[in-house]
Amino acid sequence: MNITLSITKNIHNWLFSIMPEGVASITEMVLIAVVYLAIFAVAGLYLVLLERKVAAWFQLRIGPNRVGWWGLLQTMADALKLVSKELTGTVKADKFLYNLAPYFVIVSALMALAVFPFTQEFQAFDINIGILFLIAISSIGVIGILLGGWSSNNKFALIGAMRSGVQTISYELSVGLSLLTMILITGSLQLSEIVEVQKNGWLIVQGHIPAVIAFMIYMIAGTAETNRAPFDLVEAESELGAGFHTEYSGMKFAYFFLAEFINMFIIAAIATTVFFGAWLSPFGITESIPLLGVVWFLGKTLIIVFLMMWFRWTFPRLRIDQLLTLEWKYLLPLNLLNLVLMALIVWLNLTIQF
Amino acid sequence: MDITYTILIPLIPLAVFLLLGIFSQKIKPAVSGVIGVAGLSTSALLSFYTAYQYFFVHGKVDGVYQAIVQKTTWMNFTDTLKIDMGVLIDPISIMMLIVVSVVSLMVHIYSRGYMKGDDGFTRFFAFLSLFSFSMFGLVLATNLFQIYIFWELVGVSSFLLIGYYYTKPSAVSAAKKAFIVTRFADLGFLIGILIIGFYTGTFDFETLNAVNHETGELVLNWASTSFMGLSVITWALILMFMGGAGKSAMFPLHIWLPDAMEGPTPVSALIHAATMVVAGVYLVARLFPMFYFVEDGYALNVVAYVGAFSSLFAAIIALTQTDIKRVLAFSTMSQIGYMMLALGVSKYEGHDGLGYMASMFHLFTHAMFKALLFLGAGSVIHAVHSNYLKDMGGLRKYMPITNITFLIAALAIAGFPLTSGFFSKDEILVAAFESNKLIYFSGVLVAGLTAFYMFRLYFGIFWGKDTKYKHAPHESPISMTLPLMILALISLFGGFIPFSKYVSADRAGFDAHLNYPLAAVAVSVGLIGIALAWVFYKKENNLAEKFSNAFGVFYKWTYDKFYIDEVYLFVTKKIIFNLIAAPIAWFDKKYVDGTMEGIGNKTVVISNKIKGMQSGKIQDYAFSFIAGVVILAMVFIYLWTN
Amino acid sequence: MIAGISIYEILTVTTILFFIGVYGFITRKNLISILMSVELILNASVINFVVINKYLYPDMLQGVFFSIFIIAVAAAETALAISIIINLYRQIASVEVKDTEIMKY
Amino acid sequence: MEKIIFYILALVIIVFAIASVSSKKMLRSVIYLLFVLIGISGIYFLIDYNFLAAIQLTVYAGGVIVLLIFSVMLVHHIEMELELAKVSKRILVGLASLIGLGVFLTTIYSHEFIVVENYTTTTTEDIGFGLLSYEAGGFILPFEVISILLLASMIGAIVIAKGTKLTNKKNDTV
Repeated sequence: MNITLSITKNIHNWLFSIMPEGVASITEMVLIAVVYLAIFAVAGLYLVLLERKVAAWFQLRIGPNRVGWWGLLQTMADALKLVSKELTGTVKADKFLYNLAPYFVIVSALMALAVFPFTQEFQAFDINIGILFLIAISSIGVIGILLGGWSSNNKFALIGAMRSGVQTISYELSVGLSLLTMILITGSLQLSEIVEVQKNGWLIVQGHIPAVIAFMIYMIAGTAETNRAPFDLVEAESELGAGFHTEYSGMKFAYFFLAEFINMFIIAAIATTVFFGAWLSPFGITESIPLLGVVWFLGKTLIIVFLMMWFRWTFPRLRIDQLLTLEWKYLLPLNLLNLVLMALIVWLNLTIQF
Repeated sequence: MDITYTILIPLIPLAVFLLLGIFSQKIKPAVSGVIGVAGLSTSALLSFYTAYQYFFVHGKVDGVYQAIVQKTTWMNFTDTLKIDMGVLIDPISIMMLIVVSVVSLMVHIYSRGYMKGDDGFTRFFAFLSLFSFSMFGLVLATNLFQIYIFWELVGVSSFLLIGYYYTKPSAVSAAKKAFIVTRFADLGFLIGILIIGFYTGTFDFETLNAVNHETGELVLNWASTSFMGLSVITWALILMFMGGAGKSAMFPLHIWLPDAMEGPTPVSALIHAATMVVAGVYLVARLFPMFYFVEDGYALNVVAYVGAFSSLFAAIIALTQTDIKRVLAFSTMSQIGYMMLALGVSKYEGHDGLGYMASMFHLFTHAMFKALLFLGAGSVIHAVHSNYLKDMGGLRKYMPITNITFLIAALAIAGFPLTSGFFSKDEILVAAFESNKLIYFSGVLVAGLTAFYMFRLYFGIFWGKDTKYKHAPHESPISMTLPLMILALISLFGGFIPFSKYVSADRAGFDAHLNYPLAAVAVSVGLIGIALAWVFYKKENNLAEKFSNAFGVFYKWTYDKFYIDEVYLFVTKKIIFNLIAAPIAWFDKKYVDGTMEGIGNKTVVISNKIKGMQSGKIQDYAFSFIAGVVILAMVFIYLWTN
Repeated sequence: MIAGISIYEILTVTTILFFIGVYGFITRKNLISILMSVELILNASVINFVVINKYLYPDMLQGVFFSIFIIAVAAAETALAISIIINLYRQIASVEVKDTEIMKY
Repeated sequence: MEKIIFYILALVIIVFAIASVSSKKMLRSVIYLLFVLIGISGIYFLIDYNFLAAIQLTVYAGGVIVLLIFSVMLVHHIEMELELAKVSKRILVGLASLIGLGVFLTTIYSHEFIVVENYTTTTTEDIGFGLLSYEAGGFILPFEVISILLLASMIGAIVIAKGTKLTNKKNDTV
């Protein structure tokens, strides 16, 4: 097993110099896990805040502004409140599955985070099938939602979960195919190599027309996969209460809630990695300082996250049949055509490279 | 002479039968009648053409009519014993073809009028065609087995037609009776066939009948094992004659024939007067050389005595019957007895074979005038809706054509000079006189009795008392009277056919001439009978009643047909059922069925126990499979490691 | 190959997995459960393909290809089986083996 | 390190497999199966068949298990419990399985495997070239056959599951 754990070489070397090899590697793993959990928590919390701020902005109001400067500590306070709340549950629920469900969602989100190249050396797990791994992991997340809906022993939760399942399974196809379209240019599934290829220009530029189409499809499908508006039938309040997590409270609810935002972040991060050159700066302007890659990566990701929030407050919700029609009758055929088009472009060497 | 086309003679009625039988619900009655008549007409034309070709063009070689056979092997048992299917053409088969096709055609035409409006019209014609097919097949058969097949087919069609009014219990029981009695007789026939097949190794008529002209004996080496003082071949012949007697209603197997009158009258005319019932005669005639040569004609004597006795017996019963169809039925029986008698007294060669020729001649003429009598009776029944003599009388005014044709037929059967019956009957009596005086006297007596009961019938129907009818009877339609007239013509002039030229035992032909003294005796006996009938029945009077009272017990016995039916009932019901069948049935139920049921019950019990293994669940099968694999693997591992 | 793990240990695990699948296949009374047991059996054999490929013939990939084919066929089989089960459920409102015996008699 | 991971995975696989075939709760049984499948994909990761592992996750965890959960949701209620086989039958089958296991293991352990030491990593590229090669030893034909099979089974599944409408149209109008 040759998993590249290359957060930073310096820390790695330092750890191995002061400890025996076995202890060092375990320590390193624990450290990495802590770092990623921190990223998860902070990113989750501040994405929630961002959402609320964006919503306020769209609705011409101020949004959270009491806790901390500009309300920056608002979500921290919310988290504290959620942690301290009582965990209620239904009596007739299947307790085991009921408690298991949130962890599926959280763990799959965390596993997905592990493979992103935040910068050249800040990547926990550079697996050689990176993109495929991401697709595989994201397909597990839905199981948590299904379990949660089923084990709550609640009609609305069950229907919400079913909708979620249908939606996620359907749109996974589009996500996978649009990413596959981009793989045609890179010729590799490994994320570090995908980034390497983009040093000659971001893929959305290299692939021009089909790449843009693929990006559009990817954004639609990605939004649907995170169950966000306009595809938030899963938790359509007017119909289903809170959807699959109706029966959850306190921290378990928070897990679903956070995981949703982390998933949004992951979708944006994949888009950044595959279409927008990950940590690469435009025209290599900050090539000399590798750590600035993190800033570029987060900046690009946040722009795409903002795009998704923009969708949310702009579009009305779809019906379930419209949702499925959109996927199976329009996106999927278009995607397949786009794949052929991209293959032609790669074959005829029509990509734009700098 | 190529005779392949003769196969069409039976096949056309078969096709008609299939057509009418399969589409019986679809075809309109009128159409089915036309189809039936057309089919039979074709067969009749073919028969006439065959007869012409045979008798006048190709048949005679060196002054002897040859038997022409065309056949194909059907079943091959051994090198010599095989069963063929084919057609055999010789004088008697052609004669029978003519008889069957003419009478059948007449009956077909007649039925179109007689059966009009009947529910099963199409069914009736289908059965008639089936019968015609079977009868043609019987006539044309080349070997014993083939004749047996068609023999049974004829029996089946007879059964179907007797039971044609299957809603009438009497018709149903009559059909069953006919079937059972003839089946019992056919058992003898079958055993005879098997004996012949076993001892001679062939079923072929040609081989069986072949006569060595130099020694004047059968080519076949028949000298074989003897049984109870008689050669087995003789036994076989007697057994086969038993089959013939059953079919031809000879004493004591005659009891089905009167009851068979329950069938529609055209059926009685066709089957129970003209054609099927003479099948027995035809069978004996067909095997005549065997009958004659084997053991000096012992079997033939049996034929003669049975024929003579039946003839007298039936004539006596016919005197007293009041149902006109039954009178005719007993008359038929009596006349067939006449034919048997003639065959029995016949010799083989030349003029000595007069009896054979006379028998065939009488068969021919009898078929015509007896069919005419039945059809006439049918016409009368059609008019007055009754079978009984007491409901009739004075019909000559209403039905002139029927009256005249019936009279012609009655004259013919009574042997009135120059009618057809006169010639044939005269020759029979001549043959009997030359051979056996006892039989001759009984024949003469029968001739007188015949004339008497026939004219009793005639006067009773058309003269006698002037019955008051609810509806005035009227003459039958043309479709019914036309056959009557045609048959009447044949009955009148059929006697002038030089029969002896064409049909004889050795097929050579000879010149027959009237024996005037004997003819005078017969004619005068006949005239006495007619005169007595005139006295008794011409005008309404009580002479007949007085006369019958004078006979007392004898009259009663005769009226009840000498209680033969009751004897049968006693033998079967009391003796056979109680003493033999009941114990066997008990044994059968108790032990045979018990064993079988025991095996069945045990099987059910065992299968109930083990049926759980066949649960239909793949899981259970998978378990057995895996357990089996594991056990086998263990066995193999054990074997390999040691 | 896995450092320190011999092929025997992996094969032991797959054999145990296989027989657990067999046990489930025979004892389960629910169609979906039976289907799951079949998946277990299939997976055990897939691991065997892969492991033997890896340990004995590392320069070839036939075992991997066959595994991919088996996985594809298993997926197709599952989809069909579940569609049949759903259809059956519509007809008799049950997925228990004991209820699906109309054709048995 | 790998040794420990393998033993953990093996334990997970076996324990959850047993749980899966003996659980009385339908959906739990499916989830246990999911754990087994994830454990198997972990073994693939361990022996450096990353592509196969990801396929295992995508197809089994993401596809088959989701399908199973869906069907369970459609045909099963949360309060229903599965009927177990008779105790005698379970013991009998368990015994047969154990004996079979013994036979298999005897056979396996009595066989000498010629193991080749290697730590090669198989890339997706290798698999792709092998799978789509149309030279001798290539797998292009079975690959295409499998694609046809998948299409056929997809259509078949749709047709079967769609079924005919069970409600009578005449009843609707009443």
